[in-house]
Amino acid sequence: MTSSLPSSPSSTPRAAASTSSALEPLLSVRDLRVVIDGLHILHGVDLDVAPAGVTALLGRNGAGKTTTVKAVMGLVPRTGSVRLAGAELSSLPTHLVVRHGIGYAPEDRGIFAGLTVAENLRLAERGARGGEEGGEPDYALVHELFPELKQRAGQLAGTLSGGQQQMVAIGRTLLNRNRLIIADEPTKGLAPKIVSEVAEVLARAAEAVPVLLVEQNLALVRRLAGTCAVLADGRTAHRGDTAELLADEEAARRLLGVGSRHPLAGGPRPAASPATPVVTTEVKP
Amino acid sequence: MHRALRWWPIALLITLLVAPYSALPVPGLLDGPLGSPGSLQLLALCLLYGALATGYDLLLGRTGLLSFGHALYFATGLYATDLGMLELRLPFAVAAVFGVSCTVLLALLLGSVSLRVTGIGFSMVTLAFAQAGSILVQRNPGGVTGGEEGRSAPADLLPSGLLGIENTANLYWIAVGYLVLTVATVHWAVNSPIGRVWEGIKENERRVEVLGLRPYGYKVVAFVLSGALAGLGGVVYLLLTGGATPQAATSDATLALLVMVVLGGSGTRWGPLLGGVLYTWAGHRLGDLANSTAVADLPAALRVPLSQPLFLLGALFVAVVYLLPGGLARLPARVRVARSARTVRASAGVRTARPTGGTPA
Amino acid sequence: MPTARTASTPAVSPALSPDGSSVASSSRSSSPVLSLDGLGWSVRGVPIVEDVSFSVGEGEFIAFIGPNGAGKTSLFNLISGIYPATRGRLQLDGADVTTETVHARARRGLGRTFQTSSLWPGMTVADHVRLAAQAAAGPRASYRLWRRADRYEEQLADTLHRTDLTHRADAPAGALSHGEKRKLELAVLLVSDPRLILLDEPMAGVSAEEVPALTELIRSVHRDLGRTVLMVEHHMDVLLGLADRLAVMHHGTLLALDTPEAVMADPTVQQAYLGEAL
Amino acid sequence: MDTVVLLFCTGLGLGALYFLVASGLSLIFGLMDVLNFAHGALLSIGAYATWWAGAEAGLSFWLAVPFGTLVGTVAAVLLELFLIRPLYSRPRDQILATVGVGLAVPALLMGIWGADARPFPQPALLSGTWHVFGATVPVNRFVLVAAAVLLLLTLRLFLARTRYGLIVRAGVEDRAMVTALGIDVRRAFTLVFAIGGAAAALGGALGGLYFGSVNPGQGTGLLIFAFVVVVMGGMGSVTGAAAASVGVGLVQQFANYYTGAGLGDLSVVVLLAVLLLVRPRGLTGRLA
Repeated sequence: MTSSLPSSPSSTPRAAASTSSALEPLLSVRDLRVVIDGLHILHGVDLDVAPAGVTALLGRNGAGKTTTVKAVMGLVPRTGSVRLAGAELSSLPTHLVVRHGIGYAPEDRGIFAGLTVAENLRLAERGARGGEEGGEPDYALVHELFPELKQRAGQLAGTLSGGQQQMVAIGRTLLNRNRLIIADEPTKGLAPKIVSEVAEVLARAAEAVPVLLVEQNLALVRRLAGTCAVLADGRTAHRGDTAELLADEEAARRLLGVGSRHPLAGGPRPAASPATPVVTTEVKP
Repeated sequence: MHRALRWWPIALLITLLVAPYSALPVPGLLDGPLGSPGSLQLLALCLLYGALATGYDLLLGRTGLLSFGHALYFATGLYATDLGMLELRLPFAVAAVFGVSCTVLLALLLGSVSLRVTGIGFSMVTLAFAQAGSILVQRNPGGVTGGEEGRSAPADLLPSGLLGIENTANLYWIAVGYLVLTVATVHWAVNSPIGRVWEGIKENERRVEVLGLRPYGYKVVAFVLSGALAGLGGVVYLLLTGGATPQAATSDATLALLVMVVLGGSGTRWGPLLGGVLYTWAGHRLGDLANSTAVADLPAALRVPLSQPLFLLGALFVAVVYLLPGGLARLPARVRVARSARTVRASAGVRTARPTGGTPA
Repeated sequence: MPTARTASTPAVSPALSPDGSSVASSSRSSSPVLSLDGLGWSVRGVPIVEDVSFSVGEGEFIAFIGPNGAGKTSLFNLISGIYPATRGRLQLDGADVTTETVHARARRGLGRTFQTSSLWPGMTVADHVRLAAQAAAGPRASYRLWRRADRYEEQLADTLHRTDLTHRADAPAGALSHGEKRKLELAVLLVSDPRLILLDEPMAGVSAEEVPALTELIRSVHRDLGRTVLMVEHHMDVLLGLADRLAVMHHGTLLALDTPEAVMADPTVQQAYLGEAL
Repeated sequence: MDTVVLLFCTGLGLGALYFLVASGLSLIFGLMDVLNFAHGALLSIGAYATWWAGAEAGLSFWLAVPFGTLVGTVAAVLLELFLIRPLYSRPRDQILATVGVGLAVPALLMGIWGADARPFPQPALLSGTWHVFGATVPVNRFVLVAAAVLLLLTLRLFLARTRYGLIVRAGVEDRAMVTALGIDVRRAFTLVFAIGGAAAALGGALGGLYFGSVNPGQGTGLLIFAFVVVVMGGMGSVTGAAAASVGVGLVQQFANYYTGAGLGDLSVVVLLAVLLLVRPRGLTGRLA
């Protein structure tokens, strides 16, 4: 690795997360609620993002993962508390939330199709004037991780492949000196080979900047994420260590809707439980 | 109490019908007593515009179609009836049928064309068609429309019972009749099977298609029905004002209808009627105010805006858009929601203070 | 769901062999209800769905799985006509419908639900069912201006009962919970009574305790009414009790289409679906 | 031949006027989804401010035009800040509010200066005619065309080369994502309103030259053709609006001359209807 990222004291992101979990969480979300057009989407989400490594946000389709991330960003009206390193963000408009140091790669990648790759990146530059909040744009890092973006600088982003567009989306979050990167299903719709490339980049990014990762690909989650939170019906249904959760076949099936080991394997039906017990196992060393 | 409330439309209708027999003075609201010709004329215009707004809302509030060209169909009914009498020497009743038929045909033709595009494109095409109609009327082709002057209705072809100041009550009753017809038609239509399809189209057009219904045809029916009601309104307007003027065809006339509907509450049963009546009444009373000596003596900074009814109405409209989203008709519901929200918040303070595992919704 | 119709079906048993139902359906199938021949859809030259071909027999139940973004919903949109196919052909009951509109295909008996939809958010649950019943009675039944629209009351009561929505009949759809919305989608579908049904993630957002009842409802539509069903679902337990065949979508292509056992044994599927290429 | 040249130049002048109004409308719609019914009012404000400065306050024409443009720009900024911005979460009400302003402003102008048309000051330099291919063409046609070409070039440079131009182009595609990159997109809204207001007010000032007079209804009358131009050009596309402006202006002039008064306006409407039926998304395929 010849990265310009500062090397992390621990060898893997997971280890980083577990050693640092004693520290204050970087992002702390409490009782986050979202009502859109009178419809309650989130009923109270609690979420902590570890100050290092990857924290995963899991849950079935429709559980409210993307809405949670959008609520943190201020892209949907929300109530509750969102604190980033002590600063309360829940009443701020989106652009000020971002200027607190959050890089956001949305679910549909949020690429401007009619702009070139270079313009897409240039748009993400922050603090170019004062130089304070986002620092100098780190094109060296982005181009090192994604050499293709340099070659295709003049190409319209709409003509890129899905994987290349995802590179632009992640590249934008790495351009500024962010405190946190939020990636919403970065592997959605990508070919397996590209998925592993994206995973590699996320792992490297997480060495420098903590990452909140929304993901359906459990293999990816297992590999990257130290801690996780699971949403169900717009609430936090579980918080804890990722490896522990995925090792527990029954819990994974109940919370995520698929067997964690073999998504395709049927296995026995879960006993019809009248109500899903809400598990909140805080990981405390 | 509730039972009594359900009968208020009937009570209102009876009040409206007997109004000409009343000499009740309504100071501030009307100049003369209720039954005087001047008051009846203004009331009739108010009811006419209330009905027109109700018919327009069939498109806007019931089918979700924002047409900027509704005045065209009003003007077609107005001019075609007038010209039917003037140029073709048709008796009034026949001319009225001719006028409404022309409106229906035009609405059918232009509706089928403009409904080929959706969204803002539809609004623009209707606006363009109406503008073409407006220009046509003003350019006075062959001296038929009378250009800026318009054409007066021929007195010799109108029934004698509708002529002269002493017969204002008859005109007023015609306006009441037109209002009842419009409200009843719209009410029946929106509660009929096709009304349900319209509501579906308004809420989610694609989902209607997935059921196997082609939205286009249902929208054309709404467009033509709404246009026909406007054309009939044009006939009533011709009787009330005794002539056709090009102002009826301008885009401002459509925008006025839009303002009325939004003012009262789009998509509600009584909102557009309320908005139409209020707008028309306010327009006339503000006009009177503008010409009054009280205003003429004011300093220019106050006199100039007060002398322009349209300025005041525009400003009022902006205020309503700001402060009363949903219009006047939704005001009681908003008050109710605000009041219950306050009580809920008071009791919910206990609930939210105690974090529970929560029950799934 | 304690309704007359579902009560008559055999109790759900995890032991129910998917293989058995597969045999049952293949004996039923004669001419294909739906057949795709090289169907594809590209946006600005970027292929979203590529070269998908398969046929569905009468009364068959095919479940579609695959990672998010694999093109499952896009394929359903192509079949129902919401997206125009940019290549290939599509047949319903032997008739070429590749260029037909959404409503024309629906009139041929194709019905579907949507993954995220509140149908007509301002309309009540009861009016949803009435509108669907009206549409099912043909376009003419809807071109009526003067008749009162409160018909179809028997159908309404029955459908609401079957979908367990009776107590929500007067609620606007926008105020329903996720699970109730899914049930309402199914209610609208039941009333339309299509021959071919596309279900797009009917269990998404449904709470765990509601899943068995919804599964049972879908099963009764398929079994008792003999409807042909295509379903996208991530919920493996649901699929394996219902599906005759599993279709695996990946990267816009149809990776495999076979009995659940065969599909699960397929190494390419394993690799693609599990993302084990990491 | 000389008639054709005259009609061509006059049509271009009219098209230029349409473009001055439509460019702002198109940008505002593209970025903010606001169909600005008050845009005609901005034109009228510009026209009256120019007329007032020239005829009443005694400024020279060359100072009156910048003054009128400035007043229109300020009006547009105030409109955005105090009417549009508070209704940010209610897009339909934004349009309705502009309808209200579009009704109120001409009425106010009428209240202050009367309903009759006021003769517009014509500087000697621009009141003459030029001879082009044997035709005698009023100079103001060329002034309008020059202003429109200048505006088009400026807008294209602004959109292509500046950071705010980049933000506007990105915002037309996806506003929410622009804010998610840490950019206060509302500043771009105000800027676009200012640009649109300036262009419309300049159109009002130069329109006074073209028509020779100002009246309170002028803006609203032009607005409808500007709408037609915006829809034809594909909503949100400045270049599309330019092409459509030229087309509409020329068709109108030629049809008016050769087929009788009034038919030019009708032919524009028919042109729009046909175009939308053949290509429901406008010339550049960008109907929201």
